[in-house]
Amino acid sequence: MADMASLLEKPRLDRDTLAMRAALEMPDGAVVNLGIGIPTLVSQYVPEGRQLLYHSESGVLGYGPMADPGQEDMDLINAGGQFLKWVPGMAFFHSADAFAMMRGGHVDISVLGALQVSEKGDLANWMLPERGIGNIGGAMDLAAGAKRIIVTMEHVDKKGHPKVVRECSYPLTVRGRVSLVVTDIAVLAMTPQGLLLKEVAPGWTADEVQALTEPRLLVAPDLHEITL
Amino acid sequence: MADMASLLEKPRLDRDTLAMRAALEMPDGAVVNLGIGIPTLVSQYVPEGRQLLYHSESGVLGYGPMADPGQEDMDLINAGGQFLKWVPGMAFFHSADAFAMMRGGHVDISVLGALQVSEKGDLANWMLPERGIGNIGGAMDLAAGAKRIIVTMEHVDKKGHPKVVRECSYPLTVRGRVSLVVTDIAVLAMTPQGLLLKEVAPGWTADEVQALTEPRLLVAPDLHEITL
Amino acid sequence: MPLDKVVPDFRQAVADVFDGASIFVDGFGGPGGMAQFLLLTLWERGVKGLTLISNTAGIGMTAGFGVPGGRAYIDHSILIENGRVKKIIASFPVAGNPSRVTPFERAFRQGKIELEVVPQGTLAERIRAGGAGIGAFYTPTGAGTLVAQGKETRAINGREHVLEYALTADFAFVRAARADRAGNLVYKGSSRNFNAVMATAARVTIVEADEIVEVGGLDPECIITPCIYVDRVVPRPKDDTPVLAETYYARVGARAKP
Amino acid sequence: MPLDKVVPDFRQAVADVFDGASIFVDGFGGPGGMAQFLLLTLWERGVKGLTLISNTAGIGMTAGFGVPGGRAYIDHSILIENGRVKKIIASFPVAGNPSRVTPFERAFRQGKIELEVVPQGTLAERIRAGGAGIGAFYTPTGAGTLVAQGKETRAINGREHVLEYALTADFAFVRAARADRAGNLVYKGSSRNFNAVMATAARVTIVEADEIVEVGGLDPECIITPCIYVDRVVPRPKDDTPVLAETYYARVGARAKP
Repeated sequence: MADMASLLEKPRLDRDTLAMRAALEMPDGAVVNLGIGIPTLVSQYVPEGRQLLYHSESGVLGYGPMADPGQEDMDLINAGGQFLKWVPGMAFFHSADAFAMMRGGHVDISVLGALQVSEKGDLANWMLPERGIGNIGGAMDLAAGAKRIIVTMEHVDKKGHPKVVRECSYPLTVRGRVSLVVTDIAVLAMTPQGLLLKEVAPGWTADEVQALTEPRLLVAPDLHEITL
Repeated sequence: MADMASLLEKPRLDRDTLAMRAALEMPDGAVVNLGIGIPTLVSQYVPEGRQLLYHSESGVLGYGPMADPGQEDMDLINAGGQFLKWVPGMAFFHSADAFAMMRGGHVDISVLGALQVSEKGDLANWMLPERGIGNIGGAMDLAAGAKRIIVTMEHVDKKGHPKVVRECSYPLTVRGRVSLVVTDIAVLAMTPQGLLLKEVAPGWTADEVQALTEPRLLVAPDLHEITL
Repeated sequence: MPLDKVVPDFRQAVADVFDGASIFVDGFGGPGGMAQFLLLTLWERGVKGLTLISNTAGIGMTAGFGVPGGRAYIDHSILIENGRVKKIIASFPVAGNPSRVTPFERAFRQGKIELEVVPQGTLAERIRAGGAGIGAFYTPTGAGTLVAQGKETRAINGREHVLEYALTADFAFVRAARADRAGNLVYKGSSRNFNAVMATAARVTIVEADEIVEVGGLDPECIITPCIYVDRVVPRPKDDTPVLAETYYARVGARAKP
Repeated sequence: MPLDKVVPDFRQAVADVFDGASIFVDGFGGPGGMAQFLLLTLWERGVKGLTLISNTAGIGMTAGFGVPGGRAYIDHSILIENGRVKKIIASFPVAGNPSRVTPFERAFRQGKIELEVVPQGTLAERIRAGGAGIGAFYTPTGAGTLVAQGKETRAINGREHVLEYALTADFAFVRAARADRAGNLVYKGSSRNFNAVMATAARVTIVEADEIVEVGGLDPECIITPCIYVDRVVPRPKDDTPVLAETYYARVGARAKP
């Protein structure tokens, strides 16, 4: 068993590399909603030649890059309050329609951050109990409605506690809908048998990932290092 | 008691005069939806100086007169399939929104035709049992949702049977929501005490109207002839 | 180019419509907003056992609803009178005038077709719910009437409401005034009606567009159906002779009069 | 001219907002789409005991959400920090960053204000239902989580759904990019969001419009909020100095710092 303290010091993927790995999951033509934080970075790393259609619960479909400095328009933001560029092919809609799209299953992939993910695919991402108040925002609708939920997050929290857990202790966002977890040390797929460790960050072993993970992981026969 | 056979021969208001009387009920600024048939005629007789906002469940608000011959556009119809004129200030919307407006109480007055109206304000207007099949169309939503329901109809059916009844024997459109009935011989208001006869067609008496009406009518102290 | 949804012809557009499929068909009643070329092509393909969900059960072809005098266009009737339709869900199934007996009414009286009559607003709302992932809803419409029979009810704010379930379909046949190549749509006037709702609630939404423009050719503030809902866009020919009723009658007359 | 809904000034527009009223307030989070002049005027009037229903509980003024660097606009916070608000219904009540403590969060921790947190889509849908006369609906969102506690649930198509009730308010404060004199509205970009939903569900809908045109000046195909939903339209001044946070702070600083 690996030594915890040294494991926590071991280099992990940075946020951009993590986003790059998540970006590989986006099939050509997919309708994608990117949550606040690491998920937002994903759009920067989508492999060339793949065209995605971006949905934002602020009421925008088909948006492109962020606005150039000095060109920010308060009337064109994404769900994180960042400014989007005016590009051809966008469509705007109100909030009831924006969420109808999610809940109705019209968004193919939702990429979300997480505080905890359980081995059953439960997700907790809206409230740190110690804060005692939290922002649900659009996370519950995305998590309930998108066809595929990908979580991107650091593998452990700031105190070194595993964020991949047997049971979420934080308030839930959704039950049983996460299908892939991309962290800074591993890629985990939800399977009927349990969480399957498919990839590890360069230099990491299955045992080391397991040491920072609460539930027992299945290890893929073709376990390999994350490549981009 | 008046003699039935002769009463049925007695002159009554024509459809246009009936529509004129109903038109007096439209307050300035009201949002109005006019059903197929006599109700549609109402818009032609709104007193000058009153501006109404017309709603059609075909997805049009703020429409004006019918299209001129030769100018008909299949993409601009009312709920009866008649062609509307393109006028400034219209707004278009889809069917879910068109009915949200009705059901949500945003239409002030719905004018509907009827097969039967009961003394409790029940309305039957979508199926003649002898036909065995009928068109509900938008009638149930209008009848359920508009703030005020005015019925315009002939006082008796083609066989001379009263259409103002104690209990509707035809399939219902809505229960207890009719507030005024304008017929070709009388104006009847729904009150907590029962149906109140307020006006009679020129030459008609309260007894004569009662003879062609199934439930017992209350007679207004200031009963008078319909004036336009 | 997965974000280009234009398919060149109607045959390809409806190639995967299968026996027993459910199809949303728009058209308030008349030809406006109705995807007649899709209907015609489906009739040519001979698919059967269909469930059609639509405001009417095809009244325009017989009763002349919403069409200026002298013209008549095909509608659902061409599928019904050829025995391709098992069931209709509609709010205005028959002609207003009982003397105008439509192919649907004839089939219904012969016991050859099922009918579910739904109030128009409840029909629109059930389809919207289907597209919006709402499982069911309580509406005051129809409370205390035939349409509430066998349904759950609940008093909300002192008023009786009826529980109605979401409605989805395998396909939607939508007619748009303009589409861009990605499938963003705008309609014209009252022809928007059920089209914009049905587009959201089908597994496969197929659009017959009077005009197709490049992406960016539609004002983003005015797009009524965002492309997220659209699977295929087919250009509708300018010449509507093939979908005139007289053309159809000439064709079936030459084969077997219904 | 009952179809002319323009009122000349903000004071007149909010004159009937009463103590204890519920108010829909738009603004996704930042200043875009937020009716700041209506909020400012309401603060000046001193009405209290309000319930605000909004996506956030006022985060933009403190946390700089959705505003280019260096600027800050007033928001709900000016009502909250002056004790005018009894309850907030919101989906994103506090700043994302816990170090940015908003007036709402401060009041909440002091037990001075009630909070109902609603998932954003459920909030939008409950308001839509309120405007559309739908009493309640079943949504899969929130099933099995805290937000479902104490609520009825039902399995629909094998999936757990939560029963959510319609939400209406006494007033809606809406910000439109353009209005015609009858109250037809269009918005700009992402600022449409809750505005177009809230406009439908209030007893009185008051619009702060960046521009007002004559009836007929808006494309009927592009009207997002038909005038049926609108009660009053007030022109928003071009100069937004009065609603900048710094102007407000200068004013309250001169009287009593919150």
